[in-house]
Amino acid sequence: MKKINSRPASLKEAPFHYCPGCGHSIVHRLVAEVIDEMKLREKSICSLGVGCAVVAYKYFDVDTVEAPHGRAAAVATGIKRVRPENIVFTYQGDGDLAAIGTAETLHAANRGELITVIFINNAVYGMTGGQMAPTSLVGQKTTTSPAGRNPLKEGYPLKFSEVLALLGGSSYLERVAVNNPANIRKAKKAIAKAFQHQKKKSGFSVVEILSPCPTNWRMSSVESCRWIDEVMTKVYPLGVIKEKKC
Amino acid sequence: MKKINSRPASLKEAPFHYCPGCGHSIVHRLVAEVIDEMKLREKSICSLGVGCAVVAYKYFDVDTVEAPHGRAAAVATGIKRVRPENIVFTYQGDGDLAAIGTAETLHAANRGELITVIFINNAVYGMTGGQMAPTSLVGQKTTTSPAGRNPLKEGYPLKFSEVLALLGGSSYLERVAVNNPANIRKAKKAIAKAFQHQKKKSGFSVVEILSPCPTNWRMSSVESCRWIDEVMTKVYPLGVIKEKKC
Amino acid sequence: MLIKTVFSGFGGQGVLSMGHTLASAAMLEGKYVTYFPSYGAEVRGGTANCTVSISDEEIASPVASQPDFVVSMNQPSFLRFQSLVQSGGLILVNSSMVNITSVRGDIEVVEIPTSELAEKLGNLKVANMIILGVFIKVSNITPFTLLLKNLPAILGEKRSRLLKINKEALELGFNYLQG
Amino acid sequence: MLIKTVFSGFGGQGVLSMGHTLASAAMLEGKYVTYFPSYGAEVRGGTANCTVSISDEEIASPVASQPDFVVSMNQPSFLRFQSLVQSGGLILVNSSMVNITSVRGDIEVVEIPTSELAEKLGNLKVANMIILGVFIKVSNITPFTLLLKNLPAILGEKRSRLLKINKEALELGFNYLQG
Amino acid sequence: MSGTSTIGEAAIQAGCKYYFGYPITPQNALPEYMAQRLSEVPGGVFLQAESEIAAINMLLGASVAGARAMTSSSSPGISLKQEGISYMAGQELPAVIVNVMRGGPGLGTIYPAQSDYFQSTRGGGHGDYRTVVLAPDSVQELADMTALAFDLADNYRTPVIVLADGVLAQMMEPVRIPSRKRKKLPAKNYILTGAKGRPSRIIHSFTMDPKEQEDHNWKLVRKYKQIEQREVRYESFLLEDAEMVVVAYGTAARIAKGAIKRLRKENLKVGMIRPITLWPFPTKIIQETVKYIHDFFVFEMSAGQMIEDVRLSLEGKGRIHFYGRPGGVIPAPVELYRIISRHYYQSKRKKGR
Amino acid sequence: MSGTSTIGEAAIQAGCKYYFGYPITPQNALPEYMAQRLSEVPGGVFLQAESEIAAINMLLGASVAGARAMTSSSSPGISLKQEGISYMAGQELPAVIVNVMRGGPGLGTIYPAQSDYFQSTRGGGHGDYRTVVLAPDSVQELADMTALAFDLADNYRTPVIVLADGVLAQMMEPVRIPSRKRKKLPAKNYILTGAKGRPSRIIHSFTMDPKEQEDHNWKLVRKYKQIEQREVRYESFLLEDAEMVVVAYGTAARIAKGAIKRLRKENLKVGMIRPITLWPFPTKIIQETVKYIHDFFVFEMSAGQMIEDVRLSLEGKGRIHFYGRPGGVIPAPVELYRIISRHYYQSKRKKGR
Amino acid sequence: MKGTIHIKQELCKGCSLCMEFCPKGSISLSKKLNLKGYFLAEFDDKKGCTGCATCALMCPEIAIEVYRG
Amino acid sequence: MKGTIHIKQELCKGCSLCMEFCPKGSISLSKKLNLKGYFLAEFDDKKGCTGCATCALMCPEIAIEVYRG
Ligand SMILES: Cc1ncc(C[n+]2csc(CCOP(=O)(O)OP(=O)(O)O)c2C)c(N)n1
Ligand SMILES: Cc1ncc(C[n+]2csc(CCOP(=O)(O)OP(=O)(O)O)c2C)c(N)n1
Ligand code: SF4
Ligand code: SF4
Ligand code: SF4
Ligand code: SF4
Ligand code: SF4
Ligand code: SF4
Ligand SMILES: [Mg+2]
Ligand SMILES: [Mg+2]
Repeated sequence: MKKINSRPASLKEAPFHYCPGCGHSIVHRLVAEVIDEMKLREKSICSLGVGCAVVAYKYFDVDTVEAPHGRAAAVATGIKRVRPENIVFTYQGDGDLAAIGTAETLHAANRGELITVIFINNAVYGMTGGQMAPTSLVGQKTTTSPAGRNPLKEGYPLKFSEVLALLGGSSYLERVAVNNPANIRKAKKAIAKAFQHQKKKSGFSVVEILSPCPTNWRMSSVESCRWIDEVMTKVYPLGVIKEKKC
Repeated sequence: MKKINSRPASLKEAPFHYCPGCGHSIVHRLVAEVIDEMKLREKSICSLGVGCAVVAYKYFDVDTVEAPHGRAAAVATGIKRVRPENIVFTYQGDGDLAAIGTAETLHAANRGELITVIFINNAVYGMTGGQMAPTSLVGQKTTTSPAGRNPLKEGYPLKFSEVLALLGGSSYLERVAVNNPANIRKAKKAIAKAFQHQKKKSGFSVVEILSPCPTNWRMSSVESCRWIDEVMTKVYPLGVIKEKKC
Repeated sequence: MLIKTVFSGFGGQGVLSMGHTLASAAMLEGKYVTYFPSYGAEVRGGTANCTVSISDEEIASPVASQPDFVVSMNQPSFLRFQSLVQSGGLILVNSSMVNITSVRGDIEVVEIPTSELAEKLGNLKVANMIILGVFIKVSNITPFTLLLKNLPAILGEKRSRLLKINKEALELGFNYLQG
Repeated sequence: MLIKTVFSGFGGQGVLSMGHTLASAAMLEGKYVTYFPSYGAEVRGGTANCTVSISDEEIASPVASQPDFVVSMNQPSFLRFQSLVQSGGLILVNSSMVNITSVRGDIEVVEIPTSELAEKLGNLKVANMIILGVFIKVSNITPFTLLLKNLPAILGEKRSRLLKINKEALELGFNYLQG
Repeated sequence: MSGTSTIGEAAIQAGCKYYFGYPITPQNALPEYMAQRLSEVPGGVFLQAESEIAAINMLLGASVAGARAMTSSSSPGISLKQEGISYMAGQELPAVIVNVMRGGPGLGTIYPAQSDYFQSTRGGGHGDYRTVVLAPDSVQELADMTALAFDLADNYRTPVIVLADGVLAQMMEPVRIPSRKRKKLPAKNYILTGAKGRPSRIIHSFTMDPKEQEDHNWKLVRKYKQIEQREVRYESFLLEDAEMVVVAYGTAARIAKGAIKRLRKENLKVGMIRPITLWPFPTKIIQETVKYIHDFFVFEMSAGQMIEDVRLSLEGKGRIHFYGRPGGVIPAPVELYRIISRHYYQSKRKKGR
Repeated sequence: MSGTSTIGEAAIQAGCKYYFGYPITPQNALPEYMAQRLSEVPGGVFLQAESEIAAINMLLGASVAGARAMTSSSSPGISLKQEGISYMAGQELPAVIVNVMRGGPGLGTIYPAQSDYFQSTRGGGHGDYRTVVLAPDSVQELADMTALAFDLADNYRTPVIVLADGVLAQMMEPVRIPSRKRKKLPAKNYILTGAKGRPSRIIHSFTMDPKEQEDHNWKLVRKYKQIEQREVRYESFLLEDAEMVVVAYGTAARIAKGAIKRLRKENLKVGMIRPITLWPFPTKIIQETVKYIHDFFVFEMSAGQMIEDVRLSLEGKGRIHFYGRPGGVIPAPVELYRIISRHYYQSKRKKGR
Repeated sequence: MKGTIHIKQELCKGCSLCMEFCPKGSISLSKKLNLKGYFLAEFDDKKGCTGCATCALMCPEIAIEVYRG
Repeated sequence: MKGTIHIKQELCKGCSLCMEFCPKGSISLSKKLNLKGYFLAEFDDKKGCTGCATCALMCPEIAIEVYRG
């Protein structure tokens, strides 16, 4: 019998440190597969946000810099402006990108920086232990919203991709999820498309990925996947949010 | 004959330091008139942004604090959370609020902070001498876009009110202008409505005001008013952008 | 006398609550006590541990570079801490999950088949309390009765329905080595 | 010899370019020169001024607390600087816009009806160059020919069509007091 | 109680009803505590800000409105607050800022360190200003210093920094939370409440006239001098017969104390000065001590920052030994004991010669 | 050429093709110059960032990509850059940061001041790090120091701060822009270019293991020691026969020089030490000078910050006189002349006694 | 309706907005400079001012007092 | 189509996603712990594995090798 799958070449050998069932691990593989398939390994530069994936440089076998929390898009801007021939992407969590990094992300999008943002939306601050994120759902209990997110005090879940889609410089935005096989396949396609938009110099591209965080959701991995379907996608509908011709 | 107009009580006697034909002066008067008419002088607290109006505390006869550049919404949040019974408003330029203050403004809106933002959009950094603002128009020449704003490098004019309108916490957003008598009357009504939304605890309210900056537009006052009609409103259409029932 | 104990294992094995339970009891006794958890929240997937220091005088450092006692719930933590424990010290190991190898001659090792015992009680989650019971017995570090008395306070109202099983587990452990 | 001159007036009266024109000529002459504009860009509506220091040796401060010469294009600046100018110093005033009052006895005041002169040339904007011409004559601070020679460089290509009128203005001023 | 909960509870007991912060290890348990507890306090507000910058400015706003309020963070987050702190110092606004230091520079480690000493004591922000810096060394002192911080902040209208680290924040120790015994504090006649029955008030930061700014700065300097005269706090330990003095603060001082106890057992005469206020620094006691003790041993969990204040205090007198562990390593008392004893014997030998 | 244009042109001549900044008075003419000039340089990029934080991080990105790049700002904006600077120091990334200081704290004034000395030299950010700080005193030196800043940054892989103020930035003086005479600099074998034909590279900031972080920090310390040994720069002026030494930098030093010339005319024997590198501070020359001159007169356009480094250098020797003008006031040479001569005579009298 | 206006000279900055929008053309720019250096707006009461106050509405400086009756 | 899989024990974290989505129910959670303390996924080749690789697609840890043929 023939082995029909293998670890992507753009991933180093190190086992992931993420919790069991964590979406980061799945997304890492997808990003690496796309880089492999598009032959971008030797061209890619990753600007890494701070979050559970802060040491993703242990996994991605591409040139990588760790940006200060929230500033990955600004760092990527600096890189891309110096090296327009490279493929530059950020890898950021929802807290990183939609809270502290709001301005950097929004303005990079508005300027149409030719970078790709891999946006892990797990509705929570994973790394710091499960605090409320701007993306947390109404009623979601977190360590800093122990009674559940109250929209009147803490606001509504921020649909940041929809915000970015409004901007002139953004070219491609799609929301995907990694909670079942079909969605995982779509997620991979979306990542490929985003890189394509960058290659074609069409504008800023974002793949928002609804990603399970069983640990901080206090659910099993399987429950987490179901929660994405049943609850999260109701607030964050999957699909293409914006796509310029390119 | 009877005198039919007078200086609003909520303005101190000091003559404005603004350039001839500057929209800030007009807006100051409108805000003060609304405060007078709604009897809010003894309840209002102003959180002042940094821009040409940085010394607006010399004019407004209400309690005023000078916030760090861009952070007026965060400062206002702190005030309002401590004193929910007061009327808290910010007075900010487009650079203050839509560039350095992007995150603070957007998240205050998303949280539905019960504050009112008076947003002076003059498509330029006035105070620092006419640099490009996020709101500058395509092709607009500024001291930092000497060849005119190039959307491919510097992005498209940021329609920040439209961005804020997307957020769950914003209650009332209207774009007005102070370039002719009819528009000035509408502007005043919009300011009153915004305060009304705050009083009714309906959510975050914004009045975006297209405001002439003859100095940095390198136009006469009259030309500036015309430019707002003929060019600026084409990019920033006037009218209510969002209005929750309240 | 200053005694430092490290409780260690995987996250999820309840090592922090073992330490917390002990520390609280010792505080009741009026001792100087510090409790210091490892905090790896920014780094996923590590092993968890905590250090309880109990003394008759002020405690300098809440950290133990050379603990007197170690309670080790899994293999990696056993490997790590068996080399740190003081000469003459003691390691309590969860033999259900630890293959004891390369042990130093100058320390004592006590093996407890914690998981099996916990299964007897019908609740794998109280393995930590069982081994804590054993530890109290072996170390004689704080009065067992005090620890039991303090249990309701530790569990709080929310988890008061777990009081019985935890008590049982502690007692099972405390009496284990007698049998 | 260190000579400090302040040019002052409203923003828009061209006081900064007066100073700049003088400073550039003096640099050509090989002198130590500093030019220091007031920068009130963050504060609207003030008066503008700049200081030109010309010396045979290194210049300590580009700022003048007690200028030797003042060229004053409007009333507020006249009031401000007439009290600062050094004893024995000189003030050139734009008498079209300044009501000379409360003048000290120990300084010289020269009045130039700049606006009227500029009207003669048909361009109110060159009032500054007229008074600069007078100033060069009166102060003898730098060779007039050098200043004229340098004018094209100062104006640059963009404003080269203004060369003629500026030259005329300078000359009108330079020769004014002779008449 | 854990260090973080202790800070939180002490703040609440001191009348703090408003917390603004942004998560960062190793102090997350503090905002988490406040999220829970402030929901139980009438009128209490816990607000997770979108960033440290937003948090410090919300704090500024709350202070302007007259409230006792606090924020907390750890090193990188504190860097982001520097502009806001400079504003509050300039605007003379009281505020309490807790820094649970971790190893740096950059993202660094999450482990305890003391390398933000310069930033805290010299003003990491711009302009001529100082902040009071309190450095507790136990959970009990976390409680006491937090309470004190609010009083000092209000009394002098100035931001106060409580400087802790990952050890103090995470550890549990028995503690008694001080109940609110308000010192008589000046009335807050500057705060913004709406100009009812009085002229409108201004809390400004910009000044048009440099002379006015200068006067303001000298006024600040006079205030700082007053604080330097009145508010110095330190602990001295076994100084009487000492032949060597350890200078250390916070967690490092705890560890040093353990080392000194061991040293004493072997009759090595070592004492300690533990600055509790890092600014104002306890210069005088050091100057007095050097009159009869020659050797100073500075121990910091950094590459050496407080040592500068010790040198400034000593003015060339005495001899300084230094031991630093930067980056998050927590040395054991026994390690320090060995190092100190080595230096101790070296000094003896030198003196012997 | 104006100070700001000079910095810009010198940067471009030094091979800087990337500028990232955010407007703030009194340095706006610099970004404005770069906006124009970099559009003429092939591949040049001028980018007005949305904030100072974005700007410093774009700079970080450009540095990571191997480019010579710069940012500039003024005091409040520099405070906001502290986290980024700490990152770059930790990640050992070269960068040039220009601070045109204005009066503070807070928004303060737009007028020239020197009150960011502590922030620049002690690391306003968190963690154990230093930045090289260059303090020019003329437009010519603005050019020279800007060029030098790029070389030092690349040579030591460290952020370098050029510390100017509103006087230097706004004034015009004759200047010769140094053309690019590249010192032999180490190859940039760490930069990110895409992992083509080599293993992938990592520029990280986070370390899991405190021991690893500690090693890194000590490595930084060794680098800083090397810089301290090699890169001290200062100007000494009329020291030979002096009886009093003024210590001042930047604009303050210019003014002091004017004052000293006057004093000399009246036979008051005053000289000057002008630190050009504020960090590393020229400690040695001060230590040598105090061997034969007793009186040191420190003059700063602040309430007194560099004076600490002078005190650290003097180690209790000599006597320090201080004159400070914080908040944006530019004193005249004659004012300083009067103050210095008063102190001079007082000292003489004391010595006489 | 008949009206008149009074322009406060020390406040006027000569921006011309009042004259631009006055329906009666009652205001024009004079050649007179005020102390701040601005050419002043000048009212001509022979142009049939109605006291509509449009000028005051437009005036940034609150320099115009309108009388009606 | 017939298939089989190999689960790398040292990588598996027992998250159960493979078994949840395996159309054939070929994988289940064993009682065996690995060194990291996780219960391991266990393959049962009698359940008719088709080599569809769904399990590998889901596995976060890249712990599953799929063979087909
Ligand atoms: C300036 C700064 N503030 C705060 C932190 C602490 N911090 C680290 S990761 C993180 C948020 C992580 O959440 P997210 O971006 O959603 O990533 P996730 O862990 O959920 O994948 C925070 C607040 C930091 N490192 N730096
Ligand atoms: C942290 C900080 N960065 C920059 C500045 C300088 N600054 C003052 S006002 C301003 C922008 C003004 O533009 P805008 O907000 O549009 O107001 P306007 O003057 O146009 O009314 C800037 C950049 C500052 N004061 N603080
Ligand atoms: S905390 Fe959540 S996001 Fe972080 S590794 Fe664990 S599961 Fe993944
Ligand atoms: S610069 Fe523009 S915005 Fe500022 S006062 Fe002048 S006209 Fe108004
Ligand atoms: S009141 Fe009306 S008619 Fe009269 S001057 Fe003013 S705008 Fe003209
Ligand atoms: S609108 Fe006002 S300021 Fe403008 S010209 Fe008329 S009166 Fe003067
Ligand atoms: S390959 Fe398909 S059938 Fe086989 S075990 Fe995996 S999911 Fe099940
Ligand atoms: S999906 Fe992978 S990690 Fe999860 S149980 Fe299956 S084999 Fe193990
Ligand atoms: Mg997240
Ligand atoms: Mg603006």
